[in-house]
Amino acid sequence: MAEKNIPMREALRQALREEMLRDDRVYVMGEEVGQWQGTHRVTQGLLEEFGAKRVIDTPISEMVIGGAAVGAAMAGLRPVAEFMTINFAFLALDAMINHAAKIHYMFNGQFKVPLVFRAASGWGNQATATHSHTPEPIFAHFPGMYVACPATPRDAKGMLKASIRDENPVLFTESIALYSKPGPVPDSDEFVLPIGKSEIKREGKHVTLVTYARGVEWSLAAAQELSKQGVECEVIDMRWLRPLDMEAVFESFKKTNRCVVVEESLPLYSFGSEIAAQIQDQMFDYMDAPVKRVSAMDVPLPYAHDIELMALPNTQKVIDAVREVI
Amino acid sequence: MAEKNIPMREALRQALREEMLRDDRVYVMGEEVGQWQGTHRVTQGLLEEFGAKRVIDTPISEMVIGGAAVGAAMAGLRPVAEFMTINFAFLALDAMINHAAKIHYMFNGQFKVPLVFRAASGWGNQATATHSHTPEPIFAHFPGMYVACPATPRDAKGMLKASIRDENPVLFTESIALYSKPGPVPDSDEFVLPIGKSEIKREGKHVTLVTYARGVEWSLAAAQELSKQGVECEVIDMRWLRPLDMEAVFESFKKTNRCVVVEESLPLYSFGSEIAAQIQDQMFDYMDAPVKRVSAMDVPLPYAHDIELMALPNTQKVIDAVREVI
Amino acid sequence: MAEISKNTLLDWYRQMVLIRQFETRCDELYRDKKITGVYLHLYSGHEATGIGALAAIEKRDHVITAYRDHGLALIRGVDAKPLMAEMMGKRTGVSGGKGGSMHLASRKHNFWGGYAIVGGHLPLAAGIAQACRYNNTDEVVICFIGDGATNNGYFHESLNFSQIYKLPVIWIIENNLVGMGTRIEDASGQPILHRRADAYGIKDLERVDGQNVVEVYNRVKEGVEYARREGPVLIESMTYRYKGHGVSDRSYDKRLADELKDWVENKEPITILANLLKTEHGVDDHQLEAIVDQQLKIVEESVEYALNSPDPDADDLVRNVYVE
Amino acid sequence: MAEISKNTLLDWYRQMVLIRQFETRCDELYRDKKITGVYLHLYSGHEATGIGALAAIEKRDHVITAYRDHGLALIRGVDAKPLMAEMMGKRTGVSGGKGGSMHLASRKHNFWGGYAIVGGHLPLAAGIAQACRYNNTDEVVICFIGDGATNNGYFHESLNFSQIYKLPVIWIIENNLVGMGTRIEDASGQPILHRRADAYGIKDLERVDGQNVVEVYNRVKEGVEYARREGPVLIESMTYRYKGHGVSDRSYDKRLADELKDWVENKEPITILANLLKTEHGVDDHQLEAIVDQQLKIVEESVEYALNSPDPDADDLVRNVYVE
Ligand SMILES: Cc1ncc(C[n+]2csc(CCOP(=O)(O)OP(=O)(O)O)c2C)c(N)n1
Ligand SMILES: Cc1ncc(C[n+]2csc(CCOP(=O)(O)OP(=O)(O)O)c2C)c(N)n1
Ligand SMILES: [Mg+2]
Ligand SMILES: [Mg+2]
Repeated sequence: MAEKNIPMREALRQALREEMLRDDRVYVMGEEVGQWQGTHRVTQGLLEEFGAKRVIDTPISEMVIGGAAVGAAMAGLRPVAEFMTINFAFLALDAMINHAAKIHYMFNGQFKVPLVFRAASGWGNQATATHSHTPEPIFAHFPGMYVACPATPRDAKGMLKASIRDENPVLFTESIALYSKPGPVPDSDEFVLPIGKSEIKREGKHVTLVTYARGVEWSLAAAQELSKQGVECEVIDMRWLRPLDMEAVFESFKKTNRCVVVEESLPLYSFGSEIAAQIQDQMFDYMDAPVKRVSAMDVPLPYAHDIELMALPNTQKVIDAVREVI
Repeated sequence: MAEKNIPMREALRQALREEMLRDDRVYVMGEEVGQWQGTHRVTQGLLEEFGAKRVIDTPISEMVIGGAAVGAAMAGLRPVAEFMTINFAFLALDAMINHAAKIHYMFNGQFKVPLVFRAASGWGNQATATHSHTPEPIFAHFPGMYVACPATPRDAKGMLKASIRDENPVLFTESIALYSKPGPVPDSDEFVLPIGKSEIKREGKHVTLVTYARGVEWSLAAAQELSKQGVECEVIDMRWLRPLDMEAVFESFKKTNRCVVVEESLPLYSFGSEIAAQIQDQMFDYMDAPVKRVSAMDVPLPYAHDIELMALPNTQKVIDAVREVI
Repeated sequence: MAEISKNTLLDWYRQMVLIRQFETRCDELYRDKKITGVYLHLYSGHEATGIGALAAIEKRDHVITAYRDHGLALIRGVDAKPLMAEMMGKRTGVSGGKGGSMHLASRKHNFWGGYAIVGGHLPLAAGIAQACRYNNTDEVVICFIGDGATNNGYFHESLNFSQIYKLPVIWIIENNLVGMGTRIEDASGQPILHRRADAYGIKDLERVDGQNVVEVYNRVKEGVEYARREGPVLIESMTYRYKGHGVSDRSYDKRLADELKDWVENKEPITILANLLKTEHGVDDHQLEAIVDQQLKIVEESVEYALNSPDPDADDLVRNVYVE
Repeated sequence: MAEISKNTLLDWYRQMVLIRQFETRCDELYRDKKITGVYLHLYSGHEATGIGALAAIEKRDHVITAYRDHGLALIRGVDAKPLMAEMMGKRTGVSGGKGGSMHLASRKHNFWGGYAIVGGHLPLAAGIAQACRYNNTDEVVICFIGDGATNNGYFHESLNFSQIYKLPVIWIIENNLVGMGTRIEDASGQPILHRRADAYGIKDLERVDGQNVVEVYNRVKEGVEYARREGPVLIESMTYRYKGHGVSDRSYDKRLADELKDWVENKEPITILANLLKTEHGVDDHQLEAIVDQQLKIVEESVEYALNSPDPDADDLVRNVYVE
């Protein structure tokens, strides 16, 4: 497939645009998605192209953004509702967990809820404690809604298209730090990635790095550095926190017998906890060392840039963790 | 200390009453806490004794219940705000996580937020998917707010009093299934348990069962049954999901080299994940078997009682898990 | 205001009696532990509001409500059998035994369900209405709201949202004066709830006597006509719950004895309609009793059906978590 | 309406100039990458609303607002130095460099802070007011609300709550016509926002010209007197943001050029006050210029102070997660 080098925000925009062209039930709704062209410019140009019927600017009302998307999806539309950042999705937790994720089950399959909640996640440019969450794992705690967390423009496009086409609700998070990063993206409107499938982003035989979203970048950088020192890391981008592709992790672990989990999130009751717990459970006899975790520090994120950076994971912390297991 | 046998709801009521008598900044607020005498009868009699100034019935407005408690605590009061059930606390997630848990840090210690959010959790009597959550772990994911989950009337009293006296915000969850269960409670208004301290509820040497709240009951029952078969389980009631008393777990594990985690919650990104992850990390050389987890099934809870029970953990499931590790 | 035919009134009478009997039977079954779910909220006392309102819309229109949903499901034409089966958590229930009393729904009746999180269904109503407009239909959505729910953030955001996009929603507050144990005047800074319409620029159709089915019908009809063409309306229907908040609320008849007595004696919707049928349409007691007998039979058959239905099994437990 | 002394007016002028200079300097520092936080929302254009409102309360009273908080901190008497230091994330900042531009607070000035979740501080205001009543004081709380925030659930629940318990809150909507890029009429089904007071039974003090500091003062004064004795009031102050939503919003002066021009030319709060001082109180341009120079100096000193302050360190990072 021919490819073009574009930033993630553009890949996401392509996905939205292509799906809106393909299926006129698909529409976009959220704060500043239209006239403002999207806070993160993901929806740029869509209002002009598709008009106000399909690109809907909303008030600052996360509860109804979340809940109206559920109702519209039940009624046969395919809303893509944007939360400007995932921090504001806290206000829609009930709509997402008690409604989007439960309705198909609770009414025994009578309704489907084919919607996508898009939300910008993470940060690292001094957005402070209330605006710096990466709470994907807590949303993925609950059954009924998939959670997608792409790491590259290519994945962003393929996974967003898959999410829009799927019949289930999907929380689709986008790392703010990745929006501007370019990468090759297939130049086809039929490029769709499967739901729940991880990808090996780098092959290696000594240690398995299990990660997602922004963690992929740190992991790949660490792998490159470590490779110079003779340590070959296999980097698995989970891509989806639900469904969780543990088979791929186990496959790799059987080869490497060592693992470091890398996540932008807080450490407790989190992504790393789950991966580590499953590995020790299923791969006990293959373990040559404990699974180590690289996470954000267990503090609210501060404003000052120097200490903010201390709190966040980075390449060096990944390298250090790998050194601990080999 | 002299003791009386009383159900958990009464122990909680004692704690509230004693602290209200001790400190007139303490007050109770929530839906139906006053005239109705509390949905779960925990606040019974308090309105009559303390009047409407200190026992405040609110509208069905979880966002302001959560946020007003934060403001009042910042201003020097000691609110005990009740969410009728923790499911409705989803609507207050922002007030709890972005405000209660962050304000002390964000303003560099200028304000303290000494409040308690009480919430009835769990269920199992066909309350259905939207009303059957035990999401303590997702609240404990975030730093800045303690999470208390008592298992016995004694602990309920001592932990609630500790929570009210502490200068930090506390989410205090109460298992609905335990409200009516009686147990011995010290007959003293100075009985206070320390924050963040677990308790060994049964000693044993073969397997460590790590659990909290309702899981303690299943674990103790399993331990009793297994004991007849010569397997002695040590049952650690964590009591607090934050701070998390891992030292006690490690101490026990060094002795038993085996562990099963028992929780009422959903399995993914949860309590069991964290405990298992930390054990394999810190106790790697002591592990004779993988840590196993007993959790609710990864489904929304259905109404019909037969299948609801299938989805929930129980004593037999704990026994089966122990059998797997010995 | 169009004249309402005798046959229509008789049908409304039939519906009222059906609901009342159904709910009375549920209450008994709960006490007999045949219905075991902890939550069971009866519609007794509210019948005229539901019947009048739903008579004003068509089959292609949509209905959504909170957990006090049995009556509305019956009015919408859902058969009593799968409803009663749902109460008992049976596989043959409308929601396969997975939803229970609070989560009845029937897609094919455009009955979008009962919802148990207070206020949680309001944005869903807005979303369904958005779909109606999106698809260029002139269908409308009736959304019932408890008085207690009007103080929740969902109410504010949903009503405002509906007006911004001129969504075809008839918002009906079923004001039964109380939410659990809290009186409207203790829960609402301003207790005349329909006046909140102005905050959003929504057409205010004010208060209606919710115990008089004809009045409810006429007012909602006006609202439906407006909503089809223009946008949302708000109606406050004054009604009363006869059986406490839920069946487990055992103290209401002591707590509210005088008030309850007043409503039952002076504002009973079945009596009001029976009187109208007798004085204006020459219907006699025998005819009415025949209707009652017929409905009793339907309810009894539903109980039989439910009792004899199978429970869901392990496969049902894991089915429909996701669309496969 | 009491006569306002020349000295008071001159002090208000000083405050206005201080804020304007402070914000202008912040803007420059952001462009020069000396202020590096992504969020920086300036108060330029809003000065008269903040100054008039806070002049109407006493030191013992309380103030809380959203992220557009620099101006209010200055008015409340917080020194420019720790404020500027906070912008730069320095250890000497009011919030120790941990809060940043959006989270300024000074406990000792009863300035309860800026908050970055839209609507999130409204229930906090209610809680602080609850404490005032609980402690039997007659202190009041002024809570500023963006027009955009009035469509959020927090607004609804908090205002209703305040009226139920007659809490002493002066709710002031700073209506600058837009929330980020969304016009009030696109966000509010009914765009005359103070009319929402009626939904809660709150005393409606209607709209005031937010660019005229004297008018703001008088109206808020009325509100404060009412709130001290009776309960909450709602005021809508019509104002305008000169610098876009935040400093990173680079397109506003193109997008809203005509509107901006109109406000700057015809409704500039500093000019309005200067004219009053000159025509009614015989103040001349030299006097006013002297005030400007003085404020410029204060701002420059604050920049120096901030630039020379130390960064927080690893200990600061982990301090204050909990009260130890
Ligand atoms: C968000 C939320 N908070 C609290 C509850 C508990 N609760 C269930 S029904 C109810 C009262 C609702 O009263 P109202 O809206 O007047 O409806 P009614 O029961 O009178 O029909 C409450 C508080 C809930 N289900 N959801
Ligand atoms: C709950 C929430 N949703 C969205 C945002 C993003 N956001 C920040 S400010 C803002 C606009 C607020 O406008 P308004 O209330 O009018 O205040 P103004 O900026 O005009 O002072 C938005 C949408 C947020 N911070 N919080
Ligand atoms: Mg009611
Ligand atoms: Mg604004």
